[in-house]
Amino acid sequence: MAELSPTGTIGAATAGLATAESAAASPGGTPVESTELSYREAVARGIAQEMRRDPRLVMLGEDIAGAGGVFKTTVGLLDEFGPQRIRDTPISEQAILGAAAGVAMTGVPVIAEIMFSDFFAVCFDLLANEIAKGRYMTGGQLQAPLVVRTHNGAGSRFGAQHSQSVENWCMMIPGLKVVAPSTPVDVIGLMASAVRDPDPVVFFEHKTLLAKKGLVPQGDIVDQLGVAKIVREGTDCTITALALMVDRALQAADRLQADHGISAEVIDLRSLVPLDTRTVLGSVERTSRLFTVEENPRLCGWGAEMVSIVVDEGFWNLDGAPVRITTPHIPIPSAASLEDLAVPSVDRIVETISRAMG
Amino acid sequence: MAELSPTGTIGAATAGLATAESAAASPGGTPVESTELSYREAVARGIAQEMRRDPRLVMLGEDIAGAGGVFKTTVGLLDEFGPQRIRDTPISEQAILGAAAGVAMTGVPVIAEIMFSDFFAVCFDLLANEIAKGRYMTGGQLQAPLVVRTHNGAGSRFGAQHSQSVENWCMMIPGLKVVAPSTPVDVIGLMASAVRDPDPVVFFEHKTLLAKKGLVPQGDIVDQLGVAKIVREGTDCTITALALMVDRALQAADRLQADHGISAEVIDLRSLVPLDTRTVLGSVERTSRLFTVEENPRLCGWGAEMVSIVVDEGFWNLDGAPVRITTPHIPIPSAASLEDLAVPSVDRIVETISRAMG
Amino acid sequence: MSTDAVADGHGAAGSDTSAAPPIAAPMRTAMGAAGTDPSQLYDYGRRPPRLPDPVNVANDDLDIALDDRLAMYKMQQILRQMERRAYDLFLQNLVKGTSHLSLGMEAVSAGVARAQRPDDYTFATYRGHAHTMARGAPLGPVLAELLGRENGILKGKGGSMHLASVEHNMMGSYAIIGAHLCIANGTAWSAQMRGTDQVTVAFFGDGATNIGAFHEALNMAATWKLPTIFVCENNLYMEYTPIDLVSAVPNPAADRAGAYGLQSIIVDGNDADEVYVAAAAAVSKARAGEGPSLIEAKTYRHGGHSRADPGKYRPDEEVEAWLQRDPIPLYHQRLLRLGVDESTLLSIQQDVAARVDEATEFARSGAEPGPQHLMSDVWADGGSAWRN
Amino acid sequence: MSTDAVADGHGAAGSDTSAAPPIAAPMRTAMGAAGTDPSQLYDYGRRPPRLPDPVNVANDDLDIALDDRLAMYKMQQILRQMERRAYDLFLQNLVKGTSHLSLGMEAVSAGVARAQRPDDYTFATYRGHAHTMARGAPLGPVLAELLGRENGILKGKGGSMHLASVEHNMMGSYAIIGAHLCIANGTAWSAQMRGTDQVTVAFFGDGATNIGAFHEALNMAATWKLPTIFVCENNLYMEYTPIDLVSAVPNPAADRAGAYGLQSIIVDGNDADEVYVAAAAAVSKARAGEGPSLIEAKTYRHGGHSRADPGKYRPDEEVEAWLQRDPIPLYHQRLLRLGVDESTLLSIQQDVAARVDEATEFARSGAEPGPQHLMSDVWADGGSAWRN
Ligand SMILES: Cc1ncc(C[n+]2csc(CCOP(=O)(O)OP(=O)(O)O)c2C)c(N)n1
Ligand SMILES: Cc1ncc(C[n+]2csc(CCOP(=O)(O)OP(=O)(O)O)c2C)c(N)n1
Ligand SMILES: [Mg+2]
Ligand SMILES: [Mg+2]
Repeated sequence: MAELSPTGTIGAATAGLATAESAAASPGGTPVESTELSYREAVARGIAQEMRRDPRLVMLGEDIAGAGGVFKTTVGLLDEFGPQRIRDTPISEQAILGAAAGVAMTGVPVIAEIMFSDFFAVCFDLLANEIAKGRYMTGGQLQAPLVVRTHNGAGSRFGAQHSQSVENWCMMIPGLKVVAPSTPVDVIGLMASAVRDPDPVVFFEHKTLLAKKGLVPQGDIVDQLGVAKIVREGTDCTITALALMVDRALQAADRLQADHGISAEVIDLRSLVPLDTRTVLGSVERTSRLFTVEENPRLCGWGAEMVSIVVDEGFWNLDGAPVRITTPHIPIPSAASLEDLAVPSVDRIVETISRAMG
Repeated sequence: MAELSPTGTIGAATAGLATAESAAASPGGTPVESTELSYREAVARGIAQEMRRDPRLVMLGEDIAGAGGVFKTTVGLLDEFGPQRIRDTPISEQAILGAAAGVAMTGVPVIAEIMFSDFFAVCFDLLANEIAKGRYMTGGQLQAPLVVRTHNGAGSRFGAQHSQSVENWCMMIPGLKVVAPSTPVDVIGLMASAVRDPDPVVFFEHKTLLAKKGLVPQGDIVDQLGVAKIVREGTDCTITALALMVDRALQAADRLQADHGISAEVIDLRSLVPLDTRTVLGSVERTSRLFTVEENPRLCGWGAEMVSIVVDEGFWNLDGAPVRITTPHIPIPSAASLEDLAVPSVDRIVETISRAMG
Repeated sequence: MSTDAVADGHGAAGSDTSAAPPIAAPMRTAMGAAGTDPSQLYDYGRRPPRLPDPVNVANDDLDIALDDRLAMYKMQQILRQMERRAYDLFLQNLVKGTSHLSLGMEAVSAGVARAQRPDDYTFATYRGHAHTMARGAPLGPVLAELLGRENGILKGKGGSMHLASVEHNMMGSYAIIGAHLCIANGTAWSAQMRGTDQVTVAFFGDGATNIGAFHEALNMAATWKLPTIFVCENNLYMEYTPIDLVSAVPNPAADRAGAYGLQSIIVDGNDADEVYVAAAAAVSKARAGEGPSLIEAKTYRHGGHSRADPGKYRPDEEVEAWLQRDPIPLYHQRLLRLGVDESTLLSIQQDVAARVDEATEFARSGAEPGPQHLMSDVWADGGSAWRN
Repeated sequence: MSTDAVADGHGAAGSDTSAAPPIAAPMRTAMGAAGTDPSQLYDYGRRPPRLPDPVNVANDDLDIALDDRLAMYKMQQILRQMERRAYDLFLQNLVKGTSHLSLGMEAVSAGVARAQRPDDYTFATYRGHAHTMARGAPLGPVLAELLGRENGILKGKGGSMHLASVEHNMMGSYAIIGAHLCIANGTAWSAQMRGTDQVTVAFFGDGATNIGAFHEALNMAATWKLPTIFVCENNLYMEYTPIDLVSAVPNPAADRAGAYGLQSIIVDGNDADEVYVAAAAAVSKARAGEGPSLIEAKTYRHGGHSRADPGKYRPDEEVEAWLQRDPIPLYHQRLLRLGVDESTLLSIQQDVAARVDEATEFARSGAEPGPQHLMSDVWADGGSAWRN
């Protein structure tokens, strides 16, 4: 059971300093056999890996068992782990998160699925006021080893109530960890670290990434929360991105290089809490410019937090104003033409950065 | 019926450019008689003023009628307006906001009270997904002339579930306006503008300000959303603050002047959406330094948004990094000694700013 | 749902509106309640099919004017043909987002809408095409909305799940379960305050009965005696999960009525007449200031939950039995039994077909919404500015 | 609540545990349901007092061991004396935050706790002092927590509204209404999965029955047959509003039991014995894997809702009548009738008084928590770092 992680160890979440390193290499350097997997399949594989490892781990959610999930992210789990460990629930998000919280209080690890991240709003008290605060309020007595998985983000033409990116709803709540992988291998490795983490972790799976494929090494994969990855090196500016925005940032970086001669470094943040500020600050120290690409609507998005940190601690390294590229501060429209305009596109990233750097 | 506003007119919410001007002077300059009123009394007076003006206006919430509100912010309203217009509700926050949303859809203006802002979490779907998005989702068909009042903030030693500052929970949702007055006169004037606004406004009354007194002119008072007030002029740095933090910023400014020779300009933002960025940018253009004092926990607070705007648009005006003074990213502790440490204090503001400017 | 459970309650409310509908005792039958033995929780695939009741021919005798019946026939034709068209357009890859059809469930919307006055309010879920059209929303703009076009009823900004036509007092379709039940109380309260005797109807699914907002909405409506009529379309399934696996009572809406001091009303949702009579009774009650009603209509969707879902989690035998109970051919037969000419019905069908073609034409001709629509309609002033 | 409504159901569950408690028909009495005439909505101040039932002396004969009764007597003394002390300390301005006392309601916590095993779980609301102490939490640290001291049971970080003692399986007090009912299902589910036959008890108020989470929790518990026991302490008021003004049914918990396939159980919450017997029956049922119970205990708080609230919204006659029904003197009299010496009871009282003084000493001697506690305990590693 080869446990891989970008740093080769599973350290304290906030200890991570490592930058990108392929998870497809074993600690010893010998190549591990890989298979191609979709992001969607990676979700089920990540969960299965952890359920095999820890026989106590259970999961609950709507249509996750018999139907394998409405996004087919939990296919096969009922068959392997049975109806006691993979539970279909009523449409009762508060009851779902409540049950998860209670199970976790007894030390039993648990994964709850909230079908769409927009639905966090119907169970936000559980998430923001109960799960997040329990340990602190009780002076350390209560524990909460739970993962809340959800499907996040735009691109499906579902309209304003099924397309939101709500990572910032969680990032702003003290007591929640927030993870949002952008590749199949990260899905598995970060799922493992989220499940093993003794604190509540909100795990965002991006709907528009579900069909994305990637090479995934065989064997168990364990990653580390709080470690960003430099997914493209560059010298002129730093672009931080998350989830679906990572690929767009990478494509934009290629075009910036080709069309504008701008060498952009792209950082996949991977988790917002813990936040790997060192990797970002280190990069900005080299590049002197920061751009954030976020799918959140404008106000109080994670990009704002990122900018405030970088200007606070890296102000004199900056050669120009950090610029945020975001969804405007509007609900997400459903028509394809409008939704595509709303969410940051490769074009918009290229244009914004080239103009700002020009 | 003298309608006063800082600009003397009731313009489009986002049109406001005016800076501070006392509401206690009539447009013609003749002094208006004033009485001393507490912030708490101002809430009831503001609501009463609007209920007298518009006989359709109704209000609902828990314990607001017979008991005059658990914070006594609605005392006297049942007597004057009767049980059909001032309604006690079950403990059903979703039903409360839902009823308010539905009433507003028919064009009838309505005020809903959610007793503590922490309880937004039990009705967040109504607030964030329904009320905020209805008009956009229906291509402009649905209207929502409603105000959601709530009691916000720390200082009462109530612990983590009754002490939060959640303005950023609302600011981050496209489709909500967000108001948080710091003085009795602003309570009345902004309540009036919130009620008259055709869009959903979340109105934050700070628990620790309820006993604060202030002079309030007689007659009707109408203010304007989206207009910040420069409550203290200064030349060396700009401090933006909201609600309870305004008084602390003012006190800190006095001490900065006296002890450190730093002349701080203090801006009471008053509303976060619409946000009076011109007043802030104009001030920073003069002072070259920005500090934000916010009661939100650190991550994704409104101060981050403010910083991101100011660096984006005023970068070359800045003589140093904008610095945020916030509650740390923790739940609010209940013990007096800890709660006082958590929320930004005058000491901490002075210390942070003097160090940064030193 | 056992056939017993259905037989218990349904039909009676429809057959005699003057008599109070029966109060179904809240009880757990061996089959209706999940979890009677935790080890048998979710006995996937081995559960018997959930079969419909036999057709209630006695409903032929309900005292309903022929005009009303012909109108309900026509409306069911509109809904059926429009939904089929929507499905065709989806297969042609013209419906970009999701869509939730009411094929097989048309009798509910048609029956309830016929009992409403034009100034009454309606709220629906994401499965709201039928309910929107039944209130008179224009077909072309509805279809155009599904196609994400600028001439859509929401300018293409809401899509299939958010249809609304405020002009017709159709106050929206809501895609997050539960909330709209609470909002419906608001329009009802407004009518009560304004003394207009308008009623509000809120449709929802069986699955929605287990969410908290359902409870809050019902309690407030009952406490305030609001003119809200809650209509549960129990099509036996949530998305893919049978409702009886996750509900404590066999009739997820009707068995909860008592918790709000309301009568338990179950109707055959595949019989527009029975739906109409129950809805009319509820509407009269609400107009008279006697408060809300909760109606559970048993029905079935012919297709999957949404879009291309083939609905394979349902036993063939069950689907087959319910297809036999298709409300539209059954209603067609009733009208023939009542002496209506086949040719009259055929000409209605053809009229509708022409309107659906026209609507399709209209929808397909619409442009994709341009950038000028992106930042509009957040605020009442038409814009979306959050700063100066 | 009318005296009728109380008379309807209560007592029976306690007097014979083998017989099924009566299922109260969900109905609206003229007085129990608000809003029967919208024009009379909230007829403030003109409502008759809500009077208690007469004492049920027959409960003397319940089959309860004297040891258990003495233990419940002692526990009620502890709760009463501790709460009085908390109030005194509040008057001395030593309790800084809010506090919600259970004075007058002690029989519920004492009776239920006696039916629990030490490894059973308990959840309470912000009004959770009694429930926490009844599970055995140490008195000094509880009192110290109210005073916001470092030696408080939560290190001063949670305060009165969040008492917990995980060591005693008292899993916390929750200040936002509803959530903990859902969380309680989680510890119950965990026990079910682990096969430990531990049960979970969740206390809540009458007002909590109208929030959505109540509905979700009850349905899930029933569907999954969880060993969760939901105990509603119906003290007739929310904060200041009488519960019957805002509820659709007169017994806000019991009348909803049927909605979850559960029996309607109402007990005299001012009689520890009656509470104990009903709780013991529910505990046995849950341990046997037969699922949840919902118990409504009618009771009354002697003081206001919280802190200095004088509770003036309650008619004097009503308060007076309920003070006559104070559970502790009544229980004292029962024990005398059952042959216990006055001196035995007095010595229990005195023992308790000494412990309460000791606890007070402990609490007052605690330091205010220092800055080292501010940033600790957010994460399992003890800290609160969100970045590197
Ligand atoms: C709060 C919430 N939870 C989950 C969903 C996802 N969801 C959409 S439809 C559906 C099934 C609803 O079933 P039912 O209420 O029976 O209505 P039907 O689709 O059968 O008409 C679910 C779970 C949602 N939209 N909102
Ligand atoms: C969701 C929510 N809404 C409102 C409140 C404010 N509140 C605290 S206690 C209370 C009254 C609760 O009444 P009840 O459930 O009868 O319990 P009791 O206080 O009588 O024990 C209210 C409304 C809250 N804490 N949480
Ligand atoms: Mg359904
Ligand atoms: Mg109460």
